[in-house]
Amino acid sequence: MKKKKMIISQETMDVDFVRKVEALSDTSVRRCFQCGKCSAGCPMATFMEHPPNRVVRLLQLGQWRRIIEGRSIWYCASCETCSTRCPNKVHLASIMDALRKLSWDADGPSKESYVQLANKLFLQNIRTYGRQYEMRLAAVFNVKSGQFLKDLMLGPKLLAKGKLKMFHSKNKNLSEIEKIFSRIEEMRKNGKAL
Amino acid sequence: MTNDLKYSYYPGCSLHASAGEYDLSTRELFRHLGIGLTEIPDWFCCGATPAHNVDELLSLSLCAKNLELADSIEGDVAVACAACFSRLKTAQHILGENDVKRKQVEQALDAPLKLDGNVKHLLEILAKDLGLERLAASVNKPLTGLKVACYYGCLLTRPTDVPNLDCAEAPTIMEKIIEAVGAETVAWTHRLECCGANFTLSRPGVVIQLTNAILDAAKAAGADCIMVGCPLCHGNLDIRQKEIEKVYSTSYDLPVFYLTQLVGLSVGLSPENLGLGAMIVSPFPLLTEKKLMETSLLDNQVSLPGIR
Amino acid sequence: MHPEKTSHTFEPKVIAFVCTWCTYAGADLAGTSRMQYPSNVRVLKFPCTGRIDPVFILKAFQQGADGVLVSGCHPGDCHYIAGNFHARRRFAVFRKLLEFVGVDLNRLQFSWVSAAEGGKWVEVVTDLTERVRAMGPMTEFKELALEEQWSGVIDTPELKEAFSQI
Amino acid sequence: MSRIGVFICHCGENISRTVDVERVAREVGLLPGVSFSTDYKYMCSDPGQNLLKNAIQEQKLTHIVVAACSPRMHEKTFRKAVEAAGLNPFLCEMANIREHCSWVHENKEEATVKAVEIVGMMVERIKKNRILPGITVPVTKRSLVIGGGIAGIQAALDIADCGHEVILVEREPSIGGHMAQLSETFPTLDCSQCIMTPKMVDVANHPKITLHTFSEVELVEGYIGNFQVTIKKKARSVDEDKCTGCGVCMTKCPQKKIPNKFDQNIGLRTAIYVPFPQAVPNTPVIDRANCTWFKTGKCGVCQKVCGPGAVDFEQEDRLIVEAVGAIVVATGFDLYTIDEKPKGSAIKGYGEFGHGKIPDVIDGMTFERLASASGPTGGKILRPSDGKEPKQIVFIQCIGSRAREKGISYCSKVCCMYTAKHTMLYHHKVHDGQAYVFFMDARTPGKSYDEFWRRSIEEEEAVYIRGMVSRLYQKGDKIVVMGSDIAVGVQVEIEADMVVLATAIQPQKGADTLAQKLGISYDKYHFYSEAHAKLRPVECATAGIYLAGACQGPKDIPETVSQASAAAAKVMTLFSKDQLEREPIVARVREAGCVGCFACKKVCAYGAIEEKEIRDRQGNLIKTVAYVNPGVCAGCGTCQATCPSKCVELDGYTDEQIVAMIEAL
Repeated sequence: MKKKKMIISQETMDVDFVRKVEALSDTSVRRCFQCGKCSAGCPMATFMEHPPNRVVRLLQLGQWRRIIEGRSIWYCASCETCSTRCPNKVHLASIMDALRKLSWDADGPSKESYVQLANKLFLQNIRTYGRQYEMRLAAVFNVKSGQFLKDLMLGPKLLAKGKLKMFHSKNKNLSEIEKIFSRIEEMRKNGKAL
Repeated sequence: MTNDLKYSYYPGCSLHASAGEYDLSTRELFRHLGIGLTEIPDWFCCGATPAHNVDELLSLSLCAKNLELADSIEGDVAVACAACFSRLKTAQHILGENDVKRKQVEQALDAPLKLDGNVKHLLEILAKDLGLERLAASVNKPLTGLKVACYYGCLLTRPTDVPNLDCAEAPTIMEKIIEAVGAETVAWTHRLECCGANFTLSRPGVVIQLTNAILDAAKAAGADCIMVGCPLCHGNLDIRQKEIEKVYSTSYDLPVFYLTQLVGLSVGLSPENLGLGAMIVSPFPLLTEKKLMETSLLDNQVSLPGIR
Repeated sequence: MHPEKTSHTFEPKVIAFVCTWCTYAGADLAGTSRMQYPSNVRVLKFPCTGRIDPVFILKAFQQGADGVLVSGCHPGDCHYIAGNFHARRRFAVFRKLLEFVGVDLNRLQFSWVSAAEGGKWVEVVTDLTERVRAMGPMTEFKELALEEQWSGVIDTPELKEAFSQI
Repeated sequence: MSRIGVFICHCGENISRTVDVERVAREVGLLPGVSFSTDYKYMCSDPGQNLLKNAIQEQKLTHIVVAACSPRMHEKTFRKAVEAAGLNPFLCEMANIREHCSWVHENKEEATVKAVEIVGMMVERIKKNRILPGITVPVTKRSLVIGGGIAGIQAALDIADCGHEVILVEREPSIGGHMAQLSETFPTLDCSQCIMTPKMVDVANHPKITLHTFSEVELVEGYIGNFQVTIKKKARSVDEDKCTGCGVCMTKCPQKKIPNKFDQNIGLRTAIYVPFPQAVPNTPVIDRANCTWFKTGKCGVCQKVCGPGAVDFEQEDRLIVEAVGAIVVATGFDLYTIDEKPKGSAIKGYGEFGHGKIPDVIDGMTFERLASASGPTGGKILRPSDGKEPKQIVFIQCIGSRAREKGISYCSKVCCMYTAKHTMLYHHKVHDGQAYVFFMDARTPGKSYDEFWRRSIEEEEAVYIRGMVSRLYQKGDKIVVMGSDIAVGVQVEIEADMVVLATAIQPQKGADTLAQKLGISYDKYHFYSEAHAKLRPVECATAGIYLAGACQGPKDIPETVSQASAAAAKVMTLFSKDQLEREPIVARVREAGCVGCFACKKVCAYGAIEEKEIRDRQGNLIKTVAYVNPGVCAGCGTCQATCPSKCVELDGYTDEQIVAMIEAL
């Protein structure tokens, strides 16, 4: 793969974006001194094209496009190993959250549409049912991602063990959840929320 | 047995579906130990990893809403699922420290926040509130000879200062509990590694790879079974175990118990009441071999009773 | 540096309280470098900003100063280890008090000027002088000075009433 | 009535070009109290000074104001001249009309008016000036050195070689400190013991040095030139005067399996022991916690075999008091450990590395003992767990250092270099082995240091991996190292036989307690604070106390030795005079008004303020007031501005003087 040269100038270093990430994650990006401990312990590093330390490095240089064009942030498992072991108290897991949110908002050109799709469905389910509805989540995911046969062998076994519910336990307070969702949407529209 | 412990109970979505046996065994065990447990009425999903992954405000708001609902019930909040536990604790931590986020969540809920509730994982309740001594005293069928690999996963203890359950890197709370009820523990390497639960839907290939490493390490350490405190870990270790064995052409045959199931067995609860029949990797051959269950039960297909 | 010569109708009095190790030396450097600044400032030398009692600032205003500058070593550079930190804390509180009694805080400037910062000294002094010049004379405290010189005779109705109430 | 003389200097043309000096002299001469005023071309020249002296005599002047350059330039000159003419030097002040007036203004009218005002202010000020007698403090020309490592040894030898008595106090049974533990030293790889032990012997044999080992400083009283120090000599159970150091007691002692702290607990010793063969003094000590006699009352073998009868089970701790004039603090460092720390500690351990419970994960100092020819393995690199030679060895740098999360954010400075040295020592001793180093930055400033580091890579074939290690775990008899190489951007896994951690340098345990006894300040890590980071790096803010070595911050050996010699030079400067003279700009307390709130004591950075009891004739306590020790006060005046009852006054900068200047406006 050919790698683009990085042209660095005050214009190409998007400091505003970095500040947004810092505000969302409540942690300092500049503080990282690139020791690589996060990458050493990350269970998902082998799946990422930019290991965690490099994600922070690119962020320090304001090159966020390179990050969200890749799949690294969508392969983070949120296990918080990096944040726990970071010698410098950089909360990398929160930085990953912030990057995903900003990329999600921008409907960015991510290569990892499956993870995004799963997340989207998950949140939709909460909005509709108040709780998670595993069976529906899995079924809709398979349909939408076009993998009709994925995990098909697990289904009957789980049904037999009573682990998949055909019907969901109802939450009587659904209007409340809808209000929370719509208030947040409203706040975003007015620019009053991160 | 009587004691004055009382909790509000936040089961979380999984316990009402794929982890029904965790819910069942928790209720049964707590009833047996005389610990009060009142389910929070109309609780919502905490948002789990997907919510905080892409929309922190939503994640915080959902957790704050649940804490508000829990506030109406006497006692601390008992949480069974490690992911819910982590989310609720993190929300409390963030909202306590960051005024900007706190104000936004207040706006989203349109109500002042009630965050004072003490959120506790079942492990904490058994090991600290009830206490290991009282727990040991209630054992009547010690799990002698059972070698248990305690699996913490990632979310129970991390990051160090937030869940405040135990040391994030060298926790001992699970081992202490399971040793108190008579079982042996094995020292093994992967008790804190992530199983990749976040990707169980979207990237099962990743999950299989990570989970295989965990099962492999437990087997290598000579464990008979694995104990977990999280329905998501359980989902991967138990439900996907056969699939993993096929992919890697190996055989593990490691039953994966919830902590409440093993502790329940030791205090004399019946396999039916602990939902042992719902486990994909059957525990009955192991339990019979270790003389922890009568042979006659082996043929009897114990099925999981419905959720009440 | 040759600022344009303009004649002003109002020449403010500015008093600078400075520490001897940093700002006084910085002002000396401005001199040896032949930098130019308004002649309105009068410098009072102290061993350390820690020695500067807020009362001196009040006294200066009372005596007709229109602006007061307090300047010392940069935080962490104090010749006396921590004198400037004590000063900083003291003045943080004192500013509130001044504001409360109605002094426009624009008349009072705190700054850190090191022995190497002749240019900064010029800048700070020029800025303060011009700012105070624009604000006009400070009158509020001059009356206080008169009160302080009160003869002790109870000669106004207010005083009489106050006295009878004691 | 004061008779003030004012002298206006032209400074060639430097002042007179923009200031009408004659007009200034004329106008100032009209001020009340001024009885003489004149101007002169060069006041600082000899004729100028003579003009001043003669005017004092002829005009009977009592106070002098010289309006010239900055007092930072010539205040001393004119005060000397005034003193020569028989006046107290503090009755002379300078008005700065050059740097603060003639040089910074161009308009002659404005500059002249300003000059008149500046001189006027000084005239009002000097009316309030008081005679300040010089302060002299007697100096006891003996010094105390606390700590017998290389820093303390060097300082003690330097001071003693100048002919002054030195009392050297060491907490451990032998002097030598950490340097005696090292195998070889960077960047020359010479053997540490070979260069260290001769110095230790020099200390023991020096007629001017009194050595107190196994002793601790209990109490420090007094001030610069006049300290009284109480030293506790812990019971050694062996009479130092009788013992010949034959060592028979140690060979006969039945308790032979006690971990030796000097060997990082991997070597063993007896209950009666010297920590290492070249110990100074070579007098054993009985470790009472492990001695059979002290535990059970039976045994006493050492006493029976001791020819000179030196073993004394009855010995007790003794207190001795010494009078000294200066103190050198050289307490050195301690190494960070990765163990779990007690709850509430600001420093954390490394759970991800097993909290120190994996036996073949050792620290750098343990590696030194393994590599040392006089160490427990005789210089062979062997694993503590099974005694096998490790073929794959991993070094990890920055353990504890630069780790904000663990509570230490500083760089320990020596680890990069000693790790490079370790890879070389390993390569020399295990030819078929491979060393790997995980590091984030290599910090090798210093003469021949970077070349040394490069040699470890280029010639001694150490593999350096830029990246850190996330976790260590035992797998069989191997240690799995989960690291990363950030240059390549991949995870790295190494199955190592042994892992060596370059752990951080921390101050000695109890450094804070000692600092409180001495009245010196320390930072949040408990490293001692120097008086000025750049210009007074070996002096404490507390006068008469000096710092040497790693107690002030992480240091390598050459730096430590330089600082120790510098501290010794400072002590010798102090001892060069019988009396310590100092500028009398010090604070004084007006005891009548002092309410004893001690706000001044809290803000004093020098510990100059003491509590003084005032009693009536019957000895009843009337009140406790503040007292400023003039020997210690540095004259910053922070106490005065802090005093709520305005009862502290800084001589030379009294409220009266300042207010007089403000009122002159």
